[in-house]
Amino acid sequence: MENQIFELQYAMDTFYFLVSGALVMWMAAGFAMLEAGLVRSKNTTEILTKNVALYAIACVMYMVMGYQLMYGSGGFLLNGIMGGDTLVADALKSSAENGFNGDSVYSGASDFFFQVVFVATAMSIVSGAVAERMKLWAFLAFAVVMTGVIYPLEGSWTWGGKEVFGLFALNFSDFAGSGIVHMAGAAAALAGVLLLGARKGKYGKDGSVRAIPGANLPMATLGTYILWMGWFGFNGGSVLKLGDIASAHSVAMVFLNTNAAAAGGAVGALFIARMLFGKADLTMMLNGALAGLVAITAEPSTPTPLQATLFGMVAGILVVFSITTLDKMRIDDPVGAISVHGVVGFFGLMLVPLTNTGATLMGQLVGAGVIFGWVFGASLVTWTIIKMLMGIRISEEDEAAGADYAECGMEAYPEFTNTGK
Amino acid sequence: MENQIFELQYAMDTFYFLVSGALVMWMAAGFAMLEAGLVRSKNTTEILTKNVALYAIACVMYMVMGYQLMYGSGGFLLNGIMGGDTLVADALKSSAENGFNGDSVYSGASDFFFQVVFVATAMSIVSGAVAERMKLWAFLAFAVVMTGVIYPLEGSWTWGGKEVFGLFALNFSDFAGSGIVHMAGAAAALAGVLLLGARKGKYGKDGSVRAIPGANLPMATLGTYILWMGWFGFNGGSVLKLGDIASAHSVAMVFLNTNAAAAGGAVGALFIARMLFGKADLTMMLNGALAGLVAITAEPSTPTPLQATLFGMVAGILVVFSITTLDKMRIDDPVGAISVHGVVGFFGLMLVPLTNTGATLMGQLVGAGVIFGWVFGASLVTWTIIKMLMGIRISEEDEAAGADYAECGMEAYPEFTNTGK
Amino acid sequence: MENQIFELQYAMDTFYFLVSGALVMWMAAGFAMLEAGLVRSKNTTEILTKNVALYAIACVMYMVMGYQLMYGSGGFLLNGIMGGDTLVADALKSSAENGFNGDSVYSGASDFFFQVVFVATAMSIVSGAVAERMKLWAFLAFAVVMTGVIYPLEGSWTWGGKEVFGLFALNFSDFAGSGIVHMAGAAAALAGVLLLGARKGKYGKDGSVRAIPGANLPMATLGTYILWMGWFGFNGGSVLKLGDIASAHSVAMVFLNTNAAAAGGAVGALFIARMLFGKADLTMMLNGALAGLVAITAEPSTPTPLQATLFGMVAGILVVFSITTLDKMRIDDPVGAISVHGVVGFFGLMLVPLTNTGATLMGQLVGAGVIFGWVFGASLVTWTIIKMLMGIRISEEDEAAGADYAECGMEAYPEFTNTGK
Amino acid sequence: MKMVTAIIKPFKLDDVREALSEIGVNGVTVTEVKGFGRQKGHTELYRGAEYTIDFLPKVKLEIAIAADLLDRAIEVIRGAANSDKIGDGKIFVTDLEEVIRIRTGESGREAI
Amino acid sequence: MKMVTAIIKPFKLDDVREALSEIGVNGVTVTEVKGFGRQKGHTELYRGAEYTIDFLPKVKLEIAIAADLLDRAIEVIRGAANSDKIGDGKIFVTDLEEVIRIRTGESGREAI
Amino acid sequence: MKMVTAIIKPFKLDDVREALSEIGVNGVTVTEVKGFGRQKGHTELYRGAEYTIDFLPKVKLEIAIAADLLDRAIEVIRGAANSDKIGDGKIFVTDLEEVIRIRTGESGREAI
Ligand SMILES: Nc1ncnc2c1ncn2[C@@H]1O[C@H](COP(=O)(O)OP(=O)(O)O)[C@@H](O)[C@H]1O
Ligand SMILES: Nc1ncnc2c1ncn2[C@@H]1O[C@H](COP(=O)(O)OP(=O)(O)O)[C@@H](O)[C@H]1O
Ligand SMILES: Nc1ncnc2c1ncn2[C@@H]1O[C@H](COP(=O)(O)OP(=O)(O)O)[C@@H](O)[C@H]1O
Repeated sequence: MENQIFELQYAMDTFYFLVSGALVMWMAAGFAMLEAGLVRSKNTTEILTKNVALYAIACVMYMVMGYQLMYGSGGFLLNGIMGGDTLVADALKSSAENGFNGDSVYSGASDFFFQVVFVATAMSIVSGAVAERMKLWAFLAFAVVMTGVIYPLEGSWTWGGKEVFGLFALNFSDFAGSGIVHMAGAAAALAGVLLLGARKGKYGKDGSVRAIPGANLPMATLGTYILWMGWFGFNGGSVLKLGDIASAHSVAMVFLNTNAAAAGGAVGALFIARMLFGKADLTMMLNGALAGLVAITAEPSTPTPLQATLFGMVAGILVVFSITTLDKMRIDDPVGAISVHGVVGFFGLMLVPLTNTGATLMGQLVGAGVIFGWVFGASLVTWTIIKMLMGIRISEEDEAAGADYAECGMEAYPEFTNTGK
Repeated sequence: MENQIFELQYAMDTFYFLVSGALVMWMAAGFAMLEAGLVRSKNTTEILTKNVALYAIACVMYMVMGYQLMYGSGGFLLNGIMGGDTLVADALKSSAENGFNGDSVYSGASDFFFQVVFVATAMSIVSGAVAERMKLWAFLAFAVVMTGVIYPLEGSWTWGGKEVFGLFALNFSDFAGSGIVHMAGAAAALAGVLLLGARKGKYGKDGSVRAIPGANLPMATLGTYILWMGWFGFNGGSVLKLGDIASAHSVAMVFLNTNAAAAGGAVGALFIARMLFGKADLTMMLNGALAGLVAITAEPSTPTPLQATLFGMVAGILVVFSITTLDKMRIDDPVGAISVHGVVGFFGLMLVPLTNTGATLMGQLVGAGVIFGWVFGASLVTWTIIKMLMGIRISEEDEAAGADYAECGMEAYPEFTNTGK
Repeated sequence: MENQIFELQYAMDTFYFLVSGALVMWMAAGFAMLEAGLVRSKNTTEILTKNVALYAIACVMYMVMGYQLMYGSGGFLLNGIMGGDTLVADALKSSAENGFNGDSVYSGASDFFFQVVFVATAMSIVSGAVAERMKLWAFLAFAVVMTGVIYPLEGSWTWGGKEVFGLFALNFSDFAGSGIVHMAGAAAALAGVLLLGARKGKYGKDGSVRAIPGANLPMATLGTYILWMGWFGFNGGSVLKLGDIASAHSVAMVFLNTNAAAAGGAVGALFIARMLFGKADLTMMLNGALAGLVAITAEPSTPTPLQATLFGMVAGILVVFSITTLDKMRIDDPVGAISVHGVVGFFGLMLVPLTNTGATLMGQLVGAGVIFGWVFGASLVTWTIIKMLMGIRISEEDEAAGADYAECGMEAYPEFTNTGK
Repeated sequence: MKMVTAIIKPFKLDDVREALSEIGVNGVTVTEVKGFGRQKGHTELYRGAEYTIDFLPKVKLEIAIAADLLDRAIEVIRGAANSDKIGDGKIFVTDLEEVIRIRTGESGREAI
Repeated sequence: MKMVTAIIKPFKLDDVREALSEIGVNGVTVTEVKGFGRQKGHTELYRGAEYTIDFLPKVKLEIAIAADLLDRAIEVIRGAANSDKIGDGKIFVTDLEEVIRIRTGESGREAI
Repeated sequence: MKMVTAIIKPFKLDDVREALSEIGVNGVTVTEVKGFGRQKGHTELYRGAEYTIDFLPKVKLEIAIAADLLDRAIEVIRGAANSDKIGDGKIFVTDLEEVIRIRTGESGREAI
């Protein structure tokens, strides 16, 4: 009968991972819609293509090598994930040895499924920042390296528990990846943006910053809702265990705080934008909600709901200032990805010691530094090599005509815009 | 070992709440897309802004005071929700005292998460009805009062089990909230609409009713699908327990009947609109599906699937007549929210005694009357105060130019419509 | 205590079905968005109407008779599904007799809910292939027959375990329905398309094939993401049991492989389209991802992740060739449904023996033949009768003006396209 | 015959059309245009960046008309389109040499 | 030189363009317009409320042409655009004083 | 007075408008049009099928102008719109008999 209980626990925790993973996969759709809504219509097909393709590439590369590099389990090509005939016996035996004490038990396949969607998230962050001017195939080449090597190595030093290049262990707490996933994605994006330059017409010669409005705000809003929903899987699944009272309660707190932080972020951004610009800026509020989510991700289980709301609110305010500041620095990020995931990701890491006594500010700073340094540096090298091999920026003419025409030969909205037929 | 079983049950029921809550949160996206699709393009950014903001405000206000007012647990600012060190011991102890008889056990945090998304649902109903002419900030001010006080008090008399103003107890059955959530939202909306008046151009001086077509029907359809899906969480989660055979079966019946009623509603509205207007009216069919969902919400567990389908069908027919009747009364509701949630919400309450012997028609009438009376009255007062303080209606000029321009300074589809650049 | 464990298992497996079913229901939204994005704007309202209505009709017809025909349980009008007072006792008794050996146990209502959404999937496939020219009411009449009789009978011979017309038993393995659902839907679609003919202007007199671009590619992309997500329920739920280690691991493998095949399909189609057409064809990549999903559906639990990825990749390549070949044969399928679900569905069936030793190529061929023969034949007869009774194709004038105007009297995007006001 | 081209504010379209009907002008061709003139656009903030609307939405009416109706037509257009605000628009008059009705082949005044 | 302006039904656009090509007219500028004329719009029901379509979608072709080609051009436009139904449209002819090709600066017939 | 109608490439619009401002022309009406001319469209593949773009997006500027400004206006339009590529567009000049400002009723040069 003990075995039966154990079997149920195994099933429950596996299912919990799978449901969480499906929600994180759903975030891929969120990024795609958000980005498709915030670019101009002439670059929409291309950004959609990038998003679907990067997710597919992430899944392939993480299976081929990423998971093995990061966790040292599963094997290259995932050849060790199947379990085989002795699966049940093995699981019961190791559990019996542990005295059925309720350790985390679940299918390795569900773990892979949950982890692979995180890689895709990191990569999705990049596509938004380099939108409207980066070559499609150059971007996909970068995706191969990022999801196959850069992210898995960084992940191995943190969640994978390995030493940084065999030198030192990071003493650093990042619950669901404010730094490991979000800031990492933003670091890769920043490297790309610095090499790419701004979109034509974004900055006037006189130093003015020109708006380039997104073509479809309902789409962008939908994307934000999708991300908000998917984030319950992202953070909720990161408790890594459901099947006992303490874990289940922790998962519940994570859901509650994740939602609270997003709400706080939306409110914060709405009000600060109202004060700064005199109007309710929908796109800033969307960024604010996402900022709240990113900020809480480093530690969603220990704050009180009030703290979570306030952390989110500050993040929502911070992101507005970050976006306008980056613009003043002429770092052109059409969707605000570097601010939302990078600046606020860092902020989230720094918040951890406030509610989690196991973390120190110094540990967090070192961890953040290592992640940023490695991902930014490795990405810069990778982008540079790609630039030398095939170029990373579309021609000025193609940029004027739109990446859709040049890269995909296909319009996103052929009947809604005036393009000749 | 009993403890282990109990831990699993706790985990399972908590997870069930969280998954249900995430689905209800998703309904917020459904309302946003439905409303964004049914308004004109010049009011789209504003309705999106309202939807995201009202959800965020609902989360904040319900945490600050709503949950405590409604259920008297959790405390103001949710300071009692964390559980703390003795969480596991407490849960096991109280469960042992009950003889492990399988009472509902789950994390309080998951309960809050599930409840908070209901508040947002009620408030989402309002935004659709007052669309295209209400001031953004006046609406948000109302949202604060509605989600902080009006809804929680009403909820405390019903689901919260408290007496109405300490006077009398309601003997009234509303499983998942046809009345408590949907009709309540519609009552608040109706009060607002009466004070606001109709959109300019909606009604001719000669008594004619003019159509103002929605700008994006695929978006509206998507919103309906999202609501349909989210409703499985709304009704399914309202069984409040999953972890035994009877409860699990009940949850399954609820899913089945919820789906059946929506299908019935769509079919009913499709055919009646065909008969009345000679064409297949997509927007009416969408309202019909939602009407089916609202009607079954008061009691989705006791009807047979055939009954559920028929109840839905009648609701789908009813909603078409309600929409055209309200138009004749010059009550202008751009998305049909008052009909779908108010008229059909009431209808749903009246259906309960047909299949649930525990409910009486009189009890249902009294309950419906109290809910409607309180929410409508309190809302009317609130709207009136807001009107006096800051006005609730945008200027005629802004209405002509669109709320997007006036309130948000931002177009939803800048490249698809002819607005100057 | 054994009973308590059993109750938990029952609850868990029921919940697993319900979550899976909700995800499959969500696929209905995916089909609607995919099709709405790939047709011209003047046919968008109509295709949305068809999609919502066919789902509703499928739910009604499967309740009335389909489930009983297919599985011989539940009864006509589902009158046997409620369980009643002895539900718990019965379940515990039969489980005790089985020695609590962990057989599949769950609420019959959850099974119905999971099955009914499959019928709707099969029917959704049809709507895409006949889009932009088929009469709305003729289509809905077909939906009644397809979901009430044609699909249930075919399902009864396979998943229902009955003999084909009482003649012979199929020895054939189709895990989640590459053939039983997808190829069946495509067979019905093909019969309709052959009777309907191509859209006006699709094929030049000189044999040239003309493109008719879809109006809203973000919508089509969203639809694909929704389908991808929903497919986790489609395949994952088809393990039919979660609550023990072996089953849970199997469910996890199914999630993993389903995702891997979709990723492989997207990559395969992206690259082959690049080679053939010189550009990244987004719509082909979307079809490729779906092809990967359809291909793995016949057996997602036994392949290794690498095999799943490769199967998907081949399917993604195959679907591109199939789409262009069908065009050469002047079989006009606006969304590629016949290729994605029919050709690749067949391919998926043929893959089963490669990894599942229980299946033989011959058995798969016979099964595929029976399914295709029956569904195609019965559909052809049904379409022909409908054609005689009411016609199946809209008039040439209506086709030019758009089905939206003729059938629904309502535009999908009244403000984005130039149609007079 | 004359071709009268009027650039007006979009929300005046129905009024102008009705006013023209009343004097017997029943044919109009309408185009959505963007106008640049004395009425200046405005600067908006979007994500904190400036967003200048230089061009304002206007509607262009083209009306083929018999020469003797010209003055009356100009008068009613002005009457209906005037809101006494900058940007109300212009009326341009050019000579129209010939009009042909495609369906019947009629030409000249008959065809208008 | 003459400027020929034809208002036609949208689905006739390709036919007209091809017919013009055949007589050597290779330049056309096309605008989507809304037409109001004898061909009446219709009333629809949307959610039970009335919805009047006053304006019908039309396409406007502007064709600069040498004077001697005028009659031929009018003829082929009529031939291709005629469907014998009300609303087939009109052809307007005005005098064109000058044409300049932006790229080369050529003017007059050369520039057409 | 003259009516100058220029068909140009869309991305030149801002340059042309600014150039016109510099010579004191402050009123322009702009229409999005589709052009067919020597500059040929292209054939695309969409899902393996051909997709011909016959018409290219152009922008039409209509500028009412005093006769004495005509040459100068043509010159600056050519200067700003010229990219030395086929398809740069045309300038058409027609006679403008009358201009009326709707708001004030001014007419002639005053009204431009
Ligand atoms: N010289 C011109 N040529 C062509 N169109 C003009 C000219 N001047 C003005 N317009 C058109 O008329 C509209 C109104 O002109 P504007 O100068 O803003 O105000 P007003 O009509 O009161 O003088 C402009 O938006 C433009 O479309
Ligand atoms: N007087 C007019 N001035 C400008 N355009 C006109 C005029 N009369 C008709 N049109 C245009 O021609 C189109 C067709 O005209 P209509 O009167 O409907 O039919 P018909 O061409 O058969 O006479 C109208 O939709 C409108 O665009
Ligand atoms: N005869 C014409 N009548 C009207 N518009 C014309 C004519 N010829 C050309 N156009 C317009 O001018 C644009 C440019 O002409 P095109 O022949 O392509 O190149 P170019 O201006 O270099 O001669 C065309 O797209 C069309 O809009």
